[in-house]
Amino acid sequence: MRYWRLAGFVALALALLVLAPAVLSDFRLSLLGRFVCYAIVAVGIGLAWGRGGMLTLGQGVFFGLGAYVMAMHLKLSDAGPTGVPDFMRLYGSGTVPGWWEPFRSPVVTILGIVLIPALVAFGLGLAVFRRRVRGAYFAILSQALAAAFAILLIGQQTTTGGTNGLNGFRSFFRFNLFDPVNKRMLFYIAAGVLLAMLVIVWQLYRSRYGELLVAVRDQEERVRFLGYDPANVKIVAYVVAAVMAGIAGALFVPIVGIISPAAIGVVPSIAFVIGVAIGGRSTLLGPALGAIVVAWAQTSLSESFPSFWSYFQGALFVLVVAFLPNGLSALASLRRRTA
Amino acid sequence: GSRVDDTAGGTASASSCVDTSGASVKVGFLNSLSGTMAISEKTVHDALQLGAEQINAAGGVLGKKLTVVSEDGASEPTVFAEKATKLISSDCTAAVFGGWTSSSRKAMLPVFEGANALLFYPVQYEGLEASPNIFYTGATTNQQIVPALDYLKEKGIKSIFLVGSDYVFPRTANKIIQAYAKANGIEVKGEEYAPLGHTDFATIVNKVKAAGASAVFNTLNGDSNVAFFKEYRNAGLTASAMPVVSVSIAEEEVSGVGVDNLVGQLTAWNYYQTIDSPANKAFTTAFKAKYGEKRVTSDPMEAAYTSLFLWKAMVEKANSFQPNDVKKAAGGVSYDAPEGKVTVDGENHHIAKTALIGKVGTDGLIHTEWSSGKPIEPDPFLKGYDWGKGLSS
Amino acid sequence: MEALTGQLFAGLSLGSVLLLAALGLALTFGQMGVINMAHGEFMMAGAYTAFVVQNVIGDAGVSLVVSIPVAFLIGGMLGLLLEATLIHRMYNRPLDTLLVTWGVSLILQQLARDVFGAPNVDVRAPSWLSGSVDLGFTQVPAARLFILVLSVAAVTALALVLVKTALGRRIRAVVQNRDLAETMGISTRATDRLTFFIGSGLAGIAGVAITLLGSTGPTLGTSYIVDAFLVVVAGGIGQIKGTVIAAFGLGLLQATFEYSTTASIAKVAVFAVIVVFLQIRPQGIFSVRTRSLA
Amino acid sequence: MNADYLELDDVRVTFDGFKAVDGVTMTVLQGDLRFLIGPNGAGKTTLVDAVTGLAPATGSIRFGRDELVGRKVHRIARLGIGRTFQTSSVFEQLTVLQNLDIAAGAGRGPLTMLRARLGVPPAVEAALETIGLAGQRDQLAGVLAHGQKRWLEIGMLLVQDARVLLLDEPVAGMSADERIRTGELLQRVGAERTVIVVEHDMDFMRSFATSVTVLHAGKVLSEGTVAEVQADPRVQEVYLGPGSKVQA
Amino acid sequence: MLELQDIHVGYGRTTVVHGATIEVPTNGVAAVMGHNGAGKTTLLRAAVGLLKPSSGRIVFDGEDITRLKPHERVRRGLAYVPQGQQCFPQLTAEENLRLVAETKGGKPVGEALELFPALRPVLSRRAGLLSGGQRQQLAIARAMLTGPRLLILDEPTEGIQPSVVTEIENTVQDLAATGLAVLLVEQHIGFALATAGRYYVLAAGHVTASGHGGAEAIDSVRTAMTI
Ligand SMILES: Nc1ncnc2c1ncn2[C@@H]1O[C@H](COP(=O)(O)OP(=O)(O)OP(=O)(O)O)[C@@H](O)[C@H]1O
Ligand SMILES: Nc1ncnc2c1ncn2[C@@H]1O[C@H](COP(=O)(O)OP(=O)(O)OP(=O)(O)O)[C@@H](O)[C@H]1O
Ligand SMILES: NC(N)=O
Ligand SMILES: [Mg+2]
Ligand SMILES: [Mg+2]
Repeated sequence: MRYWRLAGFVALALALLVLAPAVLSDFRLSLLGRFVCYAIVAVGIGLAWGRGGMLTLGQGVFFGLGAYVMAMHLKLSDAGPTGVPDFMRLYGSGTVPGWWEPFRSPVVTILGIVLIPALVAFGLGLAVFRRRVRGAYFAILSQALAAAFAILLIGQQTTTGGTNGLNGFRSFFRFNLFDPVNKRMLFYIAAGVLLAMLVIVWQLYRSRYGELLVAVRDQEERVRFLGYDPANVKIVAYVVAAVMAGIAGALFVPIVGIISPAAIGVVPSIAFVIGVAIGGRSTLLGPALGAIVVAWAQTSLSESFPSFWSYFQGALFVLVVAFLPNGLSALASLRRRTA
Repeated sequence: GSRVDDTAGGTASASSCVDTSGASVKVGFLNSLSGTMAISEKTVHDALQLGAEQINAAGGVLGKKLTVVSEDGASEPTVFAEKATKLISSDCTAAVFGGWTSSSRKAMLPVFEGANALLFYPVQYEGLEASPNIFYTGATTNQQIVPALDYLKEKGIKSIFLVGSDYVFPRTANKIIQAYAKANGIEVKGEEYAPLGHTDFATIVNKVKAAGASAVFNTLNGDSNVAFFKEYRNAGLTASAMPVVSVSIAEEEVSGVGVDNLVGQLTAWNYYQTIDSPANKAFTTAFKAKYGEKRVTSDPMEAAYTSLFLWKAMVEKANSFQPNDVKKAAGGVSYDAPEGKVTVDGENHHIAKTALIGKVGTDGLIHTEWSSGKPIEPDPFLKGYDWGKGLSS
Repeated sequence: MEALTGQLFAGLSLGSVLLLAALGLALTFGQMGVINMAHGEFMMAGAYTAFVVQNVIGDAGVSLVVSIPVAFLIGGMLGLLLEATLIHRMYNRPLDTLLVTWGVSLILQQLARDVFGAPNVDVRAPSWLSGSVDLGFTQVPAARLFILVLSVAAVTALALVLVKTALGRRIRAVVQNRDLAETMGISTRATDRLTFFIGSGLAGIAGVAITLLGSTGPTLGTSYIVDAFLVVVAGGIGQIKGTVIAAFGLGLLQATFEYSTTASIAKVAVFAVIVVFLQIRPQGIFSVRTRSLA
Repeated sequence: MNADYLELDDVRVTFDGFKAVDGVTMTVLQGDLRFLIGPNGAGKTTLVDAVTGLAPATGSIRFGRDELVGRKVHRIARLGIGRTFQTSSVFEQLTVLQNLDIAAGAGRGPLTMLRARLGVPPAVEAALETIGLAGQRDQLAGVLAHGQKRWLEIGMLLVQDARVLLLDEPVAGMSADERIRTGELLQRVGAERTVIVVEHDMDFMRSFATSVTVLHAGKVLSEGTVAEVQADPRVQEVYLGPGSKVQA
Repeated sequence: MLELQDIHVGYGRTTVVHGATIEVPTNGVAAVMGHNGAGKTTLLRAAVGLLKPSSGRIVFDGEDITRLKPHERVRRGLAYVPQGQQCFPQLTAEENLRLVAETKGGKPVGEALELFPALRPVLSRRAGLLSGGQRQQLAIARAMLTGPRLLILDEPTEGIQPSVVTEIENTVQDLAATGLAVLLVEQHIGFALATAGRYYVLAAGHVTASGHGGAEAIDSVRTAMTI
């Protein structure tokens, strides 16, 4: 079992770091880069949902926080040391609001990408898990959170770009974003981060914490009588998942070149979950692979059959969740068992 | 890789990969065929298909048939950016036609500028933009909103209420309207925004009713219009007592909102299906022949259709498909469009268009009430208006 | 004053729309534990039913009255189909029903697009519902008054069924312990289907009502589903009483916030209020205590 | 004072006006195997709930120097109060070993938690032997037989290092020899702990109880040795029933 | 009255009962005994239809009911009291009873209260809040309201106070005396054998011993169970 996992991990690493760059065009590679960002989110959801039983339908929020922090920094650094981002001059007062200023600094930005989603998730987790809001309640609440966050961003046209979001970045930490070499570099970074996240989650699964998380998932109240506070156990997984989403969002911005509320609301947040469900929620590699495969299928199928995609996506989702609750990776383990 | 400091501006001018060696040349159509915007953008896509067919039937562009590569923008800016990249760098199309929402255009803009490719954008928008790589064939504000305000002022309207969806076009439009109103002695009694897709307008209509303006300027988009107009009517407000001028309701939308709810209300556009001209007759006849009698034509459809012919004329003038050559040749190119004669402005890449105020009839079509009479030169930054000075800092 | 009473009514009216939208969920989610994301699409089906009936009958007044029972049947049949094909194998994993039914909702939306076309269709309001009714102290739109009455009628009927009838007891029993119910001579399959039928049928009715206020198009359901679930969550699972209070509470809250700020801010504020509220009452307005650990 | 003891003083639990526990005062010493008996609905489980923080109580419940009333469930557990439930509850998706390891770990630091379990902690090893599940250590707890689950729960209390063991009907549904084995197990582990057993099995009580408290309608009805309690006519009336005299 | 013929049944891929054959005579009482986890409950669940046997036949009153759903079996006169004091926790005790009284063939609630007067004071309380013993009495009362000809009891005295155990034992014996057939799973060997005309010992999913009931069988059952 463990060897299968290792083999799968090595195969994934080789595919991402060696095979993909060798055979894919710059355009396809950057597409794959975007999918890898989704995969990073998916790894976090796998932890929170697959292991921890928290069906989070609001990962778009954390993805968005990471992405907007990064985008703000890129906008500011494109504008120059004291410059004002273009859209603020067009639609706003022409001055940079105070809460943007810290993100001129690359250090603050990188800290922000990790800490802001972590703090928001921590605060929310405290509010929600301490009060024993769980199951469907939690799922619906997290979904409403995504809706509220998107509406909030849309309403702040002059400081967040509203529905347009933020885009038109020229450089990434002073690397020219129009240079194909730099774009490849971004892909390697994203792939490297995904692999690193997988290692982290792998360790969590193997650890005592991983066992405890499963215990909390299945019998939260019972765990209390052993002297643990299940809220803390859940918060840890939730925060880790949020940080992963935040980092993914931050990588998404230079790779795709735009972040807008449309990429973080209710629908994208559910879409994040699809890949996880299809890949296999409680496995290590399933969520990541599922996310990549679903995004890839969406892009290539919708190229040829735009309306067919809706049926296909819907049907895939229905069939896998209803009939293969452990996702497609259950098929793989089934074959191993019979082999 | 290169640092920003290595290249002067930060934009690489990738050379176009357009292949003109064969008997055909590729063009890209990029519209939302799925998602919330599909309702509108599908019609634009249909109009573009018709145009491409007609051009091919007439021998193509520079003797080359057009091969259309269609992509779905899926109503998501990110997807627009991604598909634009694909059409430019993978498919090597000579030009891309499409986009509807301003957010989709804003998302594509850096892509086209970065690759030095061409986008033809067919929808009225909020102005304050002029990319060298985009041709704007819908109205800018001084060709739609400003004439609508002129019309209201001419009718003696002294106060207005602004209702819009919460996104860039309505917010910018309203900023312009506020500036105009201030300069022209019109009182703005209120300004309300509803999130896109908002479905309950009881409160907003309450506010409108309580404010008692003499007209409403409506920049709502999509489904919200249905809810707004139903509520408006339920609340006992009428077109004769307090007319609503809409800038996002075209022929396509009328039946969805309900003719009953719209009869007598005003719209501002540059084209209506009811325009009586040979060019429009040819266009509507061909369109209905291809897609069915029941289908209607609308301003964005016409602007998209026209954009294809404008591009053809530019290419033929330049005698080249290369974007740089096309851009150079663009200035002054004109076309006898269904809406009337349009001419490309070589500086800002917008086109001169005639402004029309229309009234919704019981037949569900929109009939011209008022016309600017001649094409209005595009002024995306409203430099020609005193009150417009502060708008683009 | 006029504005104030107007707003009060706007809040009640929004509450009644939310209540209609959430009532079916209070049954399928609140009682059965199924998180049916396709509930919104059942509402959409109800709305299209009103459209089709109107095309057949013509007279808007008659067609509205006819549409209500027909939409109940259509919504109910869709629910029945969903229950019989998918949901019934998933009662032991309620969270997964959320995902499955979300897939179903995608399919239904696309189906609507392919059958009725992507643009909205027009459902005309009957003449007796256009214009306002004078309540003495304020003028209220007749259509909204109609919906208010409809939702109160629906909730009363449902509450009576659940509390007073054998069917209601049976529905509640099956939800609580299906094996036990089955061995007490109750056909759980039949009860499940009936419950789901009623819950989904209520969505159909909600759909008809909504045609009086807004657009009838493929995405109709998506604009209500999140709010409807919030109502059930805030109201407390398994409690019709809670659902009613939550619906009107949120309606009034939304109307108040919207009047004093903007619609966008109001939506965010309402969400914030719910999160704060769940700090005080984590299981909704009316929570039911049991001694089990689960 | 080095021996532990659990001291309840005027403990009350009220649900919507219904007094489930109505002023219970009792003291249980270390090494005592205290049986708590009483009619169905007398408030035995509720009393256990009150001690472990699950039911809101008034009055005072002291363990050593610590007051338990008002504390959260997990805090009380960390003070060394452990319990089992009337219906068994183990982590079915985890193995026997993992169940025990989790029970042993409430005090672990973050670093230990984030590392994989390398060996089997000695306490867990010992508990596996004590409860006789060493052979099933890698089986999922979900597939254990009923009695084995109950033993696993006791094992979890042992590794949790609970100083006070509150067992709610630990032998319900066990066969006769399993009951005897369980009783012996309790005697073994009870020597240096404070144990309260809620049971209805009188044979079991007679064999293993050192003292008995009888609860009735939320109040202490009688307290003493097995013989004393059995001889109490009030206990016979409300609990043991007619015919019990013959046995006693 | 009820014949379980060579039943194999289990959960998912694991078989728990490997070919058990058991017969409850008309108007008679049969008891099944065995260690924890022997498969007693599993066998009963198969008998009432909550589990599908992978092979074997179930015959009730001469009719093959192997494929019937539980509620259909109940309507034919089979009643079941599951292990573990199960109830509908959110319904009141009274509603728990009325629920059954209202089904086809159900008896009036009053009959149950005659059998278990202790339930009277808690009728309006939600069943989930009752004590374990109260719930168990409720469960037997509820099953009796279905108007059974065969009563299947899974450890009915588990968790019940001694005086009530005696009552339940008496009740079961009384019921059996009136001609109600009973299939009883019990750990109280004494009670089981005193009541039952036939006994079966189940070990690891196999019937390892069986015979006629009565006090004289105690020793052979004890031996069979210690093996
Ligand atoms: N949350 C609650 N709300 C209302 N009443 C309750 C609640 N919990 C318990 N009760 C009532 O308190 C009484 C005592 O219940 P408890 O479970 O403590 O009894 P018990 O002595 O453990 O009985 P048994 O031996 O049958 O398990 C019962 O009448 C029960 O119905
Ligand atoms: N839902 C289930 N899934 C998998 N295995 C189960 C399930 N229920 C019971 N088992 C297993 O089947 C076996 C037999 O269990 P069963 O409940 O039939 O025993 P029993 O004889 O009734 O025991 P007890 O006297 O403890 O009630 C046990 O090993 C048990 O772990
Ligand atoms: N350009 C617009 N209408 O968004
Ligand atoms: Mg108890
Ligand atoms: Mg059993």
